[in-house]
Amino acid sequence: MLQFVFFIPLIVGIAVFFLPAKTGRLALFSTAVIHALFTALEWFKLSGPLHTKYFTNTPDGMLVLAILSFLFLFISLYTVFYMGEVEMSKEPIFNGSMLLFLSAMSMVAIADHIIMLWVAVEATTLMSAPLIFVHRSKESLEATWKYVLICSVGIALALLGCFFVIFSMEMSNIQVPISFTSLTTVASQLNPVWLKAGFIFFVIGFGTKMGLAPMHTWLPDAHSEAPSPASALLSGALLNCAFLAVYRCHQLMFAAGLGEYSSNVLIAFGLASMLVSAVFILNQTDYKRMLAYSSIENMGIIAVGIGIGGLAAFGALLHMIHHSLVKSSLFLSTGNILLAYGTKVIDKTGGMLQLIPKTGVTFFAGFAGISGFPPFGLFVSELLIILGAIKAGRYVAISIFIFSLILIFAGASRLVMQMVFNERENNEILIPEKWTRTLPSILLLLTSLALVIWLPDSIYQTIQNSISSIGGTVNG
Amino acid sequence: MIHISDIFLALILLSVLLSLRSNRLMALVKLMAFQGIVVSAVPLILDTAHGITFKLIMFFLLLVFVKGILIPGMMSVAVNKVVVSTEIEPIIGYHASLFAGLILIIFSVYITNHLHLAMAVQYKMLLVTGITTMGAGLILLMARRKAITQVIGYLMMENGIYLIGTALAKEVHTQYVVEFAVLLDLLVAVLVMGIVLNDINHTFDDVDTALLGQLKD
Amino acid sequence: MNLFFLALLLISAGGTQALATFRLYSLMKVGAVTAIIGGCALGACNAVWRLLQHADPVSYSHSWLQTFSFSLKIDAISAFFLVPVFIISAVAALYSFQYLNDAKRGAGTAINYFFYALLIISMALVACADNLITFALAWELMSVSSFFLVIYDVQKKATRDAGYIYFLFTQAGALFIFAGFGFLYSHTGNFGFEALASIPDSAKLIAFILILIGCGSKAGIMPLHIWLPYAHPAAPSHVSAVMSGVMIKMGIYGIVRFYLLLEPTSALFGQIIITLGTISGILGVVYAIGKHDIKRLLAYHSVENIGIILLGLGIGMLGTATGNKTMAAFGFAGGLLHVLNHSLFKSLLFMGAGAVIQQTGSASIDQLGGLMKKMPVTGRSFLIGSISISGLPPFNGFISEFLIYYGAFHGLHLQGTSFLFSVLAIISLATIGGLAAACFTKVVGVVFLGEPRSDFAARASEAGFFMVLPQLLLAALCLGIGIWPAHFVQVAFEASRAIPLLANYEPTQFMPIMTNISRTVILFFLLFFGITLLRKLFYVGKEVTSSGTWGCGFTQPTARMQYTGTSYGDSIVDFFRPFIRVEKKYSEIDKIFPGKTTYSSHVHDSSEIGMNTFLVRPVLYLLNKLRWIQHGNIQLYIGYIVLAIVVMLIFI
Amino acid sequence: MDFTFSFTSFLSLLTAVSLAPLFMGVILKVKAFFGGKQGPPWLIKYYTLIKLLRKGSVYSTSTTFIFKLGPIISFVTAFMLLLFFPFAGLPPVLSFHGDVIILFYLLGLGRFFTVLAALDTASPFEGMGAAREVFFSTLAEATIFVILALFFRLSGSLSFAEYFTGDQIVNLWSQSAALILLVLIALFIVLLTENSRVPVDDPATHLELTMIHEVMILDHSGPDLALIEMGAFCKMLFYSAFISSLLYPFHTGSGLYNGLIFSIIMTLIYAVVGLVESITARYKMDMVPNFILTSFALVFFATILTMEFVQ
Repeated sequence: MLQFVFFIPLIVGIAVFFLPAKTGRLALFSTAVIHALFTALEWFKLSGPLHTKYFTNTPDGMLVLAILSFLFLFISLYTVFYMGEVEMSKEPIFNGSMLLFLSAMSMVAIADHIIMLWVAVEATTLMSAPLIFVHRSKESLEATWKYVLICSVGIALALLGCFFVIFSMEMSNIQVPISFTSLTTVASQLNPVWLKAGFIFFVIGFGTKMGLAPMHTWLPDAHSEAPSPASALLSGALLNCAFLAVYRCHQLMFAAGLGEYSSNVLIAFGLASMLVSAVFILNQTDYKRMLAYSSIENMGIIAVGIGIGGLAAFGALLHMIHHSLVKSSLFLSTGNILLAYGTKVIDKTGGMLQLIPKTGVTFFAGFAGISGFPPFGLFVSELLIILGAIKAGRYVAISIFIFSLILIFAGASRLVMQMVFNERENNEILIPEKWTRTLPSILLLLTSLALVIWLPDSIYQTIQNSISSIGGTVNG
Repeated sequence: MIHISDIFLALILLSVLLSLRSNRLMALVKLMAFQGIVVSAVPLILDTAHGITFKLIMFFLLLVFVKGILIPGMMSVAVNKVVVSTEIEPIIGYHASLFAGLILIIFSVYITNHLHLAMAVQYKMLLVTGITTMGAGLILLMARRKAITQVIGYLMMENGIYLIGTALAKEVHTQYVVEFAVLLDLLVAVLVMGIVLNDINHTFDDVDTALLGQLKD
Repeated sequence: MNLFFLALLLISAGGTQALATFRLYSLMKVGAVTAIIGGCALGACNAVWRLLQHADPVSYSHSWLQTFSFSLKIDAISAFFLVPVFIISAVAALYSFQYLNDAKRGAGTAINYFFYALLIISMALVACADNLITFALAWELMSVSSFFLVIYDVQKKATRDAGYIYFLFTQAGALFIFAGFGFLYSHTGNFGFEALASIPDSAKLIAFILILIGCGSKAGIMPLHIWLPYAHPAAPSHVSAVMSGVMIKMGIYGIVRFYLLLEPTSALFGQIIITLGTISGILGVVYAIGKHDIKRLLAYHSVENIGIILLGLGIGMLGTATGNKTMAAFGFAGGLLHVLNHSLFKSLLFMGAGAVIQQTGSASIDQLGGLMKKMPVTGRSFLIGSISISGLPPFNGFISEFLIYYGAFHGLHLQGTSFLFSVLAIISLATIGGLAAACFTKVVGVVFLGEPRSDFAARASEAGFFMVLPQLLLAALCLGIGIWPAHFVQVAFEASRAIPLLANYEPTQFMPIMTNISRTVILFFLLFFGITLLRKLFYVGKEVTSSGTWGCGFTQPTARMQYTGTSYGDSIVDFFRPFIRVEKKYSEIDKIFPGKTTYSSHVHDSSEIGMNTFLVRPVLYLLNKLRWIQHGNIQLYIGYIVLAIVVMLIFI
Repeated sequence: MDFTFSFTSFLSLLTAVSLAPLFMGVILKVKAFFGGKQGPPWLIKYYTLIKLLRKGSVYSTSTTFIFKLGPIISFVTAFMLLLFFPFAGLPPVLSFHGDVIILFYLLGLGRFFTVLAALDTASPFEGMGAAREVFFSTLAEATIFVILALFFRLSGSLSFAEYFTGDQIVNLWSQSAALILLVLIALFIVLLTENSRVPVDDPATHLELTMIHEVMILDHSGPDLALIEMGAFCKMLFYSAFISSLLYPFHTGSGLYNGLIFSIIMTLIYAVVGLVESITARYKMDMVPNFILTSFALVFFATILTMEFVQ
């Protein structure tokens, strides 16, 4: 039952390769709907708690899966209309790869066996590669090459991490299935040194995928060169999956009583990512790269929040949800901007408020959301992380945190204001905006807004359950 | 007494060192094929504990097919399609790389002894080999300019990690589904890289990564 | 509480209906303005009633996001701050009815009204917030809505830059406030306001300073005021009236509120506040004297008046710390009353400035002149506003300054540093008073008196009825508070009752002094009318002729020979040279018959220059040095990964 | 506000005000004496006032109602000051705790309107005078308030009545004589500044470029000018009365006796002013601020000293 969430997209995806483009689009959207249905089944435990040798439905996994499925619904909708505008030579490949990508990510979300998780993450890299170089331009090829090679190398190291973790079990002669759930039960007996080593390779390996500095180097290229729907998926869903992998190992470390160590590691990487993104956002010239760096920043924020734990952990998972919603909405808007202006250079854009008002408003609203203004959710999560950090006594960390937040805001707001408000000398645009292409991003923003006004208890409970294992709590 | 596996490991080390100093792409690919076969043979030699099962044999054959024949085959095709100088063009010279490889061996011996692991001597030897292979793979990744060389470096690193895994995590080898999945991933990875390389070659008329430095800030 | 929510509902209705009906321009304006004024009137009445009745605090709480609660509470001080919020917003809305009259910008105007309503609501929520989360939420809403109000004229580059600077400061400030909240939360363990008084002193100090930085950047305390002189000229005048009159007071509210909650005992708080007040007050007014753009000048005066308010609060805090009840009571009463007063006359002045700019099309005072004849009503109300802001009797500005003086004088009994700080407060108040008078004689004299210095100034005419009426209302309020201050002072004092020291302090000293003051003022008026009558009598049957001004022997005077604002303020600005940078450009006269000569002077803001040279540029320089990280070479990228592993394995 | 409707208080006030022009005459006489001239008659200022009151007026076409408001307000404010001042130790007509603050601010109001009236004429010279006036008087105001702070420190009182007729009076002949001496010097400087006498300003000069107060009232004429003059007399009277009350404690003996001594001291002060005018030249304009700042420094020093004195 549980496996359907990746079986179905897998099969349909392979089929789409050989179907004509129009049917492919239809299949894409319908699969998204079906996937959403199955996710809902899992979410509300209608299919009962399932636990196979390789897969299980943990709360954090279900959270990531739910976000993924929800995003994919809107992104596929957008893709359908987006494809109507651009002529893409290998469209079936694009649609098919979207579905395969979905299947791989769903697999990550539900994987429980350590190496199966590794396999799934590696699979996401390979399945998403065609999405990036579908245009076959020089830049997209270079981006793909870097993406595939760097991520493969990193993830190969993560495999080493898996072996270390397994070895830490074998050293203390325990025989349990090599799955996180079963390892967590015996965590206290695992050999700490090898577990630490394993965690390091986990963080660096999957951190490469998650975009933690200094392993982030592929991310700006890939996210900026991919077609906008793909970028939205990469930024909104894939990063969460990579984060999930790291988070699983972090939970294991906590169970083994090494939480202190792993927290420090996460905080260090998180702050590094925030600073790096601040450096490159400050005078960025390409708006998709700007958003990509902002993704790095937000992954850093999440890592810091999880590392700090307590209230901040709650904030971090909230941040994950809202960041996925807002950021994918922003990337979808960039799709319209790219269609309208035909360039990714900020100086060549401008006057969105006059030329493409709907997109302009959506884009600016998304920016306000991503920089932590109410009524969007990142306001709450960032506030919680700051409060939690100071309660945990991490003063140095939080000062760096705030410092880089200010820098990033200074950089990004200048660029976004320039894009939205500046007047442009020539007022003709290539492809005008359409409601069909602005609606998905607006809906995503509205979802984030709604989740601020009213957070469903089930989501709240899920977050509670998933952070309880790392000592995270909402009160005190 | 000398264990039979030591011969295999020595062969692997030899292939590593050779690959570090070889200056022809084709030679490198052949080395990879050789290394792939030897590496996939290692569990067969070491797993005397479980005894030679049918599954083990089958899996051995599969490994040999993929690592020894399929992947090198694809690589050689790629090399032949890429009609440019088969010179490797190192960033760090051959002798320097070779020297680095030697230092790497010493380093990994030091590490292995430093860990004070309670395991049979041939496993320790295996660990040394694995670390060396992985390190050599990384060196190839960082010190060579041709994109194909980097793929080979990646494969060598993969081999190294596989060896380390064999040395440490015996548990894995009883789960052929997982092993197969990993193998599949490797295969697809090389396939994708091959396709990208092909397109790069079409677009840039070369696979020199120096051309792949346009995206930056 | 229901009345309060009803008021907010009305206001929001006004905003939303503006968005809905933006195609029907005048209908939209009528609807929005009436709804907003109605809501504000309701809210103001409610707040005033609560103050006069000494009503017990009412609170409202609603669970939010499962764990938090969105809770409000209207006590005396909240109500006191609500009064200016609602009054000024209503008056400014009335003003905007004729000020925004560009039917082509229907959507823009609608958005302006929407965010205007949002700004009012968020300010009201800030004033009533009863826990950290609610305060932060309302604060951020206030920031974002005011940002959109500032960039109304978004097609102008200056406006966009102003908006950017404001956005930056407000967000950075908010982050500092959040950090301060973190310190509070880390000691109390919940988001409520209740337990804050019990946290350790060191935490109190750190949290207060962080909140002070955050709120100070909103209030425009001197080193953090940089956004004000940009944002106020850029914004439409009714918006600058509200922002300068009320919104920056929310920063003051934050400082007061958290001071009251923390109940600190150390005198350090008061000393910090007095020092900041001195800096903001004196330098603010000096910069104002140096400025030629009328709205920028008024913006700097906001900085100055924030300084006066801080002096009052600082005196109050010092009194509280030293147990000097008179000092505490008068200091706080003065500071809080000045909040109200400043909101009245500053928005009055901004409206006058807006009318002048709209009628003449120029904001540079050195090009205006003689407008008192062209715009009689605006001119007279502006004159009243100027006297009030200079803190001169018989207007309201004097009352609050008097209270602060009184408190400061009674602080002279103290020993040691507290005594010195009281003296400092007195001296700076005196200096500020004199300089403010200097500055506003300059503004009134150069803009409204004398001869027009340009033809567009000569062609100006009085602004429309709905732009004049609000000014008259505010002018009347200024005079009223100046003549009958007793009740206002009483109310202002009641707001500071939350301090334990003053909990059972009977303000017996207030009433007689206030009645004395109002008697003196009335006496002044009697004498004034008497003398006027006498003068009339002396002129009976005498010939009164009129001719040109005597040119002191020069026979060809022109309007361009008049003393300009620049030359008027020059000597004062020069006097403050070390703290203020003046850049003068003029062509030397070298020939016997000099050709065309030019002169231009510009006053640079030292703190802006300082922030640029010591903070912004170094940081940017360092960060740019790091840009090689992402330089495109894949081998290097893999090197990073290896490096990371090595480092991590070393620190295992 | 305690309102003492005692005949003597009113009498003292009226005599003082009516004598103010005569005292101004003293200055002229002293200057004439040092100039080796006979000088104008003692009552010259009275003649001037009467002459002005007889005349009509010419108003500049540039001016507005403010121009007419200036003289009235400047006179009213200056006169109100005297209502609160205890002459010769007699209780003033009006007084309350804290009246000094409002009184000095009323002076500020008067200055505000004088300056505006000057700017109203659109004459560059008057603008120049106005600019100087506001600048210098701002500095003087700081000095005044430090003096008030010092007095409060010494006597805990905040009104003229308390200073000079209260139980703990501020006076040269007390234990804090040293401080009062400093105050006296400072106050004399302030007197010269506020009444625009030499060396700050020269009322007798004929070059508008060098004037401060005189140039501001160039366009006023007739009764308006008379009001301004009268206001100036009141102001001068107030400051010198202030100084004299510091010089001698008028709370002994009979009122007549006090009044005699008081008028003698007043004459002396005016004479000293005349003396200063005769033997010193007026400063360059950019020297004036330093001159006033000296007074500020003196009283500030005195105030700091009290930290040891009063415990």
